[in-house]
Amino acid sequence: MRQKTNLSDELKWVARKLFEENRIDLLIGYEKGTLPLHNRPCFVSSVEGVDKLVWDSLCANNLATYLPRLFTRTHRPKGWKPPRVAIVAKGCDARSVVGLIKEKQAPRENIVILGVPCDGVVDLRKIEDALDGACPVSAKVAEDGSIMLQLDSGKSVQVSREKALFDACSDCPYPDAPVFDIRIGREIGDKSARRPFKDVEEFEAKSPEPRWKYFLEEMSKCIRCYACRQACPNCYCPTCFAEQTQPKWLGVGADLPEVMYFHLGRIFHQAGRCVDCGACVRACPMGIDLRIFTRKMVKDVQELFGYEAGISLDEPPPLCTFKMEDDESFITEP
Amino acid sequence: MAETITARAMEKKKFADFTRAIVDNGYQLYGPAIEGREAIIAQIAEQADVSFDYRNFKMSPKDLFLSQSEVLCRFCRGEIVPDAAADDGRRVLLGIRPCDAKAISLMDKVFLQEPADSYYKRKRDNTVVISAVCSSPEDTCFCTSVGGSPASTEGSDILLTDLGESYLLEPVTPKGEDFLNRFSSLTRNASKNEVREKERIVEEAASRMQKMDLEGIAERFAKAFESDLWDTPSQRCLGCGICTYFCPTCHCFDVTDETLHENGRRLRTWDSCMYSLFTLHASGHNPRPSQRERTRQRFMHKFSYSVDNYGELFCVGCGRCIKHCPVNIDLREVIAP
Amino acid sequence: MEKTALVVGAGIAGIQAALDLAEMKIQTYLVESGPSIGGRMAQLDKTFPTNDCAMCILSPKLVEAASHPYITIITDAEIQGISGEAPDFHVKVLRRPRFVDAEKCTGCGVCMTKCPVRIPDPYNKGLTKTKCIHIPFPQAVPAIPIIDKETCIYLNRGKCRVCEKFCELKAIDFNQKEEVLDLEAGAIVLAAGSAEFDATLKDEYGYKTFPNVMTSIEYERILSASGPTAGHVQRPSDGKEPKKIAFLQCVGSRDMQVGNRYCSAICCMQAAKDAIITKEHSPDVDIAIFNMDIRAYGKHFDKFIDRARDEHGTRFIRGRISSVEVDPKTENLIIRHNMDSGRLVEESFDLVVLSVGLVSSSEQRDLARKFGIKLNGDGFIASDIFAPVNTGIPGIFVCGSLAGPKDIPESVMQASAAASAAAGVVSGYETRLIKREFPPERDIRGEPVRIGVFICHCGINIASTVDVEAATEYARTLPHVAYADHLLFACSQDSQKVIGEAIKEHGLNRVVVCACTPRTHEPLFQSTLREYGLNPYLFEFGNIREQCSWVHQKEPEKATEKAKELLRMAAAKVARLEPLYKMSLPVTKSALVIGGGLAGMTAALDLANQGYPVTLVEKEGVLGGNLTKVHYTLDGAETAPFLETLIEKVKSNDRITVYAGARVKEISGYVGNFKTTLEGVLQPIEHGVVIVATGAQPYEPSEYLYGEDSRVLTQEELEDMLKENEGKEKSPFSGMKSVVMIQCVGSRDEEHPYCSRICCTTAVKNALKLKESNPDLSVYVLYRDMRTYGLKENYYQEARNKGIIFIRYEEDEKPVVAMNAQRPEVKVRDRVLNGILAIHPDLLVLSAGVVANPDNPWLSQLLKVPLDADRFFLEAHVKLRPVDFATDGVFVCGMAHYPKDISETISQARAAAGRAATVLAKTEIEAEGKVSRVRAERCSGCGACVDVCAYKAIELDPVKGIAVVNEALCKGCGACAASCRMNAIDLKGFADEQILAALAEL
Amino acid sequence: MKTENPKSEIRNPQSEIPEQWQPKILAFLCNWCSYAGADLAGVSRIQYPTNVRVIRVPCSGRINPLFIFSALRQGIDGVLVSGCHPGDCHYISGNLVARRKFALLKNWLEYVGIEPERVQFSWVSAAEGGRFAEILQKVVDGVKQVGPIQKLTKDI
Repeated sequence: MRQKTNLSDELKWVARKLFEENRIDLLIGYEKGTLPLHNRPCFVSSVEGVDKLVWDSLCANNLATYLPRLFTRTHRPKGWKPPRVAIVAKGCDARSVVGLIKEKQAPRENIVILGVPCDGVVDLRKIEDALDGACPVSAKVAEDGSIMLQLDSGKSVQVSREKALFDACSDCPYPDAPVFDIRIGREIGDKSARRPFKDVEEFEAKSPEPRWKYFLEEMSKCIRCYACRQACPNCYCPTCFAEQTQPKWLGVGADLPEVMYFHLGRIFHQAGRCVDCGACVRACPMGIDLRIFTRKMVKDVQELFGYEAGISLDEPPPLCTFKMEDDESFITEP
Repeated sequence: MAETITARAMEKKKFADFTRAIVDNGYQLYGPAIEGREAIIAQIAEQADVSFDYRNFKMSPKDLFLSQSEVLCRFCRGEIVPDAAADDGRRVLLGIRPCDAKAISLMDKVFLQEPADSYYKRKRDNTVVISAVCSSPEDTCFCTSVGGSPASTEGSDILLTDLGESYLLEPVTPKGEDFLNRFSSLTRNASKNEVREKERIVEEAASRMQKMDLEGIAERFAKAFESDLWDTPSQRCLGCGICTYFCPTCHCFDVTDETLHENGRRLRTWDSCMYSLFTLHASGHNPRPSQRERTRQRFMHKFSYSVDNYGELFCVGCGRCIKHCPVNIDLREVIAP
Repeated sequence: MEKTALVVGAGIAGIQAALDLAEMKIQTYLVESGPSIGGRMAQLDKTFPTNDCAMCILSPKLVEAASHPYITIITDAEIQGISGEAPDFHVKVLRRPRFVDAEKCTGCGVCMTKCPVRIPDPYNKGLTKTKCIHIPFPQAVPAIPIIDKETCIYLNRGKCRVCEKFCELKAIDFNQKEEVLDLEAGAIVLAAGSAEFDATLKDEYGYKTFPNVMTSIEYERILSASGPTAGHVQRPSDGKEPKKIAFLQCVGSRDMQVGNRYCSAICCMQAAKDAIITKEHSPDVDIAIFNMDIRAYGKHFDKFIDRARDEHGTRFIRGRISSVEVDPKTENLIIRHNMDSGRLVEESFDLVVLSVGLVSSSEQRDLARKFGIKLNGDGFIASDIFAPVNTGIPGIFVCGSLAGPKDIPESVMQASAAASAAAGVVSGYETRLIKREFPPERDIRGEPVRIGVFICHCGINIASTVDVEAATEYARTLPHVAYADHLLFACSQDSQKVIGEAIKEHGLNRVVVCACTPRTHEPLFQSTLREYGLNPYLFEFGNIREQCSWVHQKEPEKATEKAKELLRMAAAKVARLEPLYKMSLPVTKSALVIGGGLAGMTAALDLANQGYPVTLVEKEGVLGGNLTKVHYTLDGAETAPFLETLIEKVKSNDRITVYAGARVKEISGYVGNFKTTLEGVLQPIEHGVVIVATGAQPYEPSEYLYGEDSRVLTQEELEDMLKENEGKEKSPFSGMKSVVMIQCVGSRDEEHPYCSRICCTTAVKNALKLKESNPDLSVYVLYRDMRTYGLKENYYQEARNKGIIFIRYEEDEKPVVAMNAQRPEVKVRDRVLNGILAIHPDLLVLSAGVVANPDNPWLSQLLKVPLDADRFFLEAHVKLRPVDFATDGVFVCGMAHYPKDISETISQARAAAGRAATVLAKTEIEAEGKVSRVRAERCSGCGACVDVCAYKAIELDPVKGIAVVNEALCKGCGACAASCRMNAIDLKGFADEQILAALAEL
Repeated sequence: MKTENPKSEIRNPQSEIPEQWQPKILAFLCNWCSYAGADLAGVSRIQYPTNVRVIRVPCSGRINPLFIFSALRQGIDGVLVSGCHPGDCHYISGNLVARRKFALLKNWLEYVGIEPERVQFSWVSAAEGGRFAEILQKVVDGVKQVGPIQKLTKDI
């Protein structure tokens, strides 16, 4: 399952080719960051920048988030032309890209999706848990996928892949990009890891009060920094409902009802959009368990409307269409 | 000033009595509590088992002086109603790191200059700050580069050092000295060895941080206003505002009224220069239209305008913005010469 | 002379005709014999095949007719006589007294509560009681009571006058007399409908003798939520919920015993509908429908029957029931019927519903006589196959079931067709200008909000429960309220003056009226605002009668509290309302008709006759379409002379430009302003409407040896053969012994799960022709259901009488055709003899169905209009908008919509022309005032609004990429606003901010 | 951290439902069917509880889910949204598009522990005055059972 070829090298080769053949103006990929466990987004606009590109399990960010702003309808300088953009995309990222194309936030013809095989990215918090307070100074992904860490104490530690992976990745149904233009490496193809919605089902099975309690606890952590929203590729609204005036939907205070309103609203707005990439959870500085909530929306959309976000460019978004025979078991009868 | 004041020491086993005495004396005690892997500031009950072996608090103590969300006044049918819940309690803030204490001193420059912000001032006046010397900085820390140190005393009333068996308690301000005097039965004079041990700890901690030469950064930034220095970090920036919320010195706020039926209140809440709405005019015009201008603003404010206005860098090197940035925008890369 | 018309009968057909005429700016009198408009549709519960609520879709039409400036409704009236000729008719109309002054009465209903006389309620078929003075039904138009002359104590015995005493407005007028109106009309449309068959004439069914036998229309009332049992199915004898119900079909139809040979065309579907609705109410009920054939010949009808049978377990049992007996102990009803096996069984039912047919009544026949119009043998107005809405008298047209039984959409279609025909008669005359002059509108920009609140007592309707004075006092304490007053009847004429003067005197710029329901009274107050210089949209209603005083009669204090709160909400909303203006758009007064067959040519000609230029595009080199392949009509007449004349008329018409052999390349624009490019034609065509008349095509069989043996042919090929040998001494048919026809080839199967509607009739027609050419020929028709619906049934009977043999087969046991001794052999199970019958015909004729035009998907995308699952075009509403698309300005007719015969095609084509003319008659299209608006700065151009808009009123700006609303197309539903998570699109008049403002007051 | 914010939190939970308490119910009714159904209930003098306040909207498709969050935050104890039966929509498909939103919303609120009685959806036709009253009674009864709203509701 692990890819033997060096994917970073293959990626660099493809990127170079794209620039040399003048097929793109910009490439969004990852480069090594300043912190040991965090490869970060980078923007390459010429062949000179290609060499810094990397691809491994430390490349966690969903780069699709950057697409809408490249094609924003406001602030287009004179003579603006839509850029031609290549984007490095894991399965989830590619699904986000598809969603954005469908919602016209990026023109299909201007996007080159570089599908990378992804068997999961590393969860910083899990590694921190595993290290129990020790401070890593460098990290490397080993051949078998485990994470090798050098600590400030001089010691080195190996964290197994299972313990290091982000939760969303272990359940991921789409390790490969379902829609892509150029595939980097080989297809993983294996969706056996798919365990759809066990967590959500367990949560649903609880009685209302524990569900409410958990929601309340998680919401109490929120500082309304909106990092979840900013990190989410689907949250491209020019002005989020949370910040609108006329009318003002939300108060500005940190009151729990307002916090809850925000999350209830934001997650509802993810219906048919969320690909469960986990960007919101990764961005949240307070460690709120958002996925148990976002995944509910993913599950319901799938179960009620048979729709999975971002796997096809043709299917209409589920809330923009209907079927005569849609479920209405929820309707109150006398 | 510090050398004119005699250092005190306290055996660790007496510290529980100390915290109880603080509470018994009518103070609300805010100090370290561990939540998961992280240290947070929490209100501590008497006899709490306090230790200072965390690296730093997850969030800065800013919220205690400039609340994220604070009611300035309430009104009913347009008439202001006196707020019975106005908070006058005396507080002790225990265990913040010297960087955060220094940040408080920077905030003082903003909020206490005449005319002073009465809401801030009341809280500031009511609070005794006991900061704890930093012995294990994180790899994102760089206080020494911005004029701080693991043991800097600015903003603190008392500086505490964990010496293993005992705590060294150095009063920094008269307020701190008064405070320590009230609990003199629990302390003794510090020994020379103890003072030396503290210096050793501080030196070792400082040596673990890389020091950048930021001399003349204000001018350097002022000249770079139109340069491409801001391009790389801003391109990556998500505009989330975590950096400003976690920053101990960011202090921008917004004032809003909200009403429900006949009642209303005026709220002061944190704002962030990283948000696009921060500068959005009612007309729809936005003088900082993209993340580039907003990123630049944040850096300019901290490293250039602040020098012009207050003669200080508004960065204490706590590294929180680096640690929590979801896309690894590392401030050190931008400010490095 | 001005354009005028008169419509007789205000059922759904009459209303539709009047509305279409009025929309063409023709001053129209709508004369109705009853006290309210609405007709039989108002009594129906649901409508097939969509189970739409009848009242839900009808009542907006009633209100529209009542408020239309070009319609004058005259109820309680009958035609006395007519003189003159088109376009200058003089009609004498006798109006009976209502004893209520319509000018004074506000419909408050106090009289009804006080009247001591209870009478059987005709609306509920006498199943409930109403008062002698009564409003016919809650949604009645006009919504004022009538005194029943026969039962009124005062009118009969000279005392009582209770109603008069309690009427605060002095609206009761016992001095009203009959009066005769003399009306001028350029054209006349007869839409007087039909009557129900009197089931007592079939005394073997025991109607009116056995309590648990009722008619289908009575059962319709039972099912209705507003009916006598509030929709709970109960049987009359003991009020128990029946467990077994039998529907007996063809009661008074297809029955020479009672003199009605024809099929009533609607009863099969009505029974299936009632069965489904009943089953939805109580799934355990066992329902049996006893029928001779199931005539599900309309669009989506077969699927509906399947649903009734497969999903709801309705039993469809063949055969006519000879009699119904009663078990005197249980009042249950006993029916004997043949099981399919031929065994006679006896079954007991709790309730029997007689599916009574439609007949022409003496009143309707009388009406025809007064106009001098001929009736056919069945008592309906006789019409020509080629001129289905004509009556034989120029300028007088007919529509609906007056011209033979038909369902709602067919009636509506004919109504629009008749309107179109009538419009053609008066096309040369002037349009009467009806435009109220208003003072200039006050510019309220910059004014502080000043609200006026007016609270209505509605006599005692509101004031007896709600403390109106207290509510008025309360209103004065609310923010922005500058003036508050209470009025005895806010809707009376003098109250309008009070409101208007207050607007002036107190400088009001917003008005709240708390009274009855905005659904009926909002337009009145809006026009008052306008009359006194305020924009009519600065108005908000508080419903404190229907939704407060009437429903909380025993809780006056709480009702008052609620009224105050409703008032507060209305005031909060009104403060945020802004002046709105109806945008108007110019109309290009010409049409594009796509398709040059019978439908397209008919539509084009009708529009040209009304004075509009038409471009007719036909992809084939010649005009004529499918009609070129149909040589005879059902009555045996030749089609060729008609077709030739039609083509000639089209070609020679100055207003029609024909492009034959041409295809549409591109269509852009919207209602009133389309631009179309044809392939190979440089100059684009500008037009205001589009009519889709692209027809359909025959199914090419792949079964029954078709194409393998020359003796196997389709009906179309047979007809060619018949035509070729017409009048010849020696025809190939004379030597033949037998011909077999197989029905439903390429219809009602898996691939084509619909009925092709015309094949049964075609088979009967050609069988008769065959018999004509060789009377000794044995003709077998193998069928599943003979769907010779309506008056076509007469020809089916004729065919049977002439010895044509009809053999029914079941879907799961289709005839088998194989070559045997070098000739086709047909084997089919004969159910009467219960054995396999083998026939060796000289000809095997396949009744091949009709399939959709393969161009339809392409055209549907081009026009942004939908197709149904069978790839026929899908109209806006299957009942009431049968030729419209949801997209304004685009219409459909002919077989592009669904298979249909010549008459139906002509009706629908004229209907499409009529509907199109309602657009073209206007110089400007006035959009709704409450339409969507985009806030560009919030819009990300995601296109969700574009997707959810059923009217295609939103597009993304090609340059900016953000949503743009075409106000001309927007209907103001707000689906876009609710679907936009950016809240970048909002609905004026129901804006987010306004709704939240009202909500915040709770 | 929010250690010191003098902010309102969730309303204090009340262990017992006050005796005299009457819930506040908001009903969004579509103009063409449900509002007409409510009118018909009035014309037919069908009596139902006084708790409900109606906001008329053109179509159930107009209902932005945020309206419902706003209502709950403000302390409205129950919300009913009612439109035309599927197929009856005056605007062709407004209620069908809305139905999908409503299905998700209903599940969503329930999932985070909001009592299902608080937010309900129904179809009521113009001919169903009785049904309107019955549904309303059901909503009122349901909300009475779960008591005054606390979750999501803010006091200022």
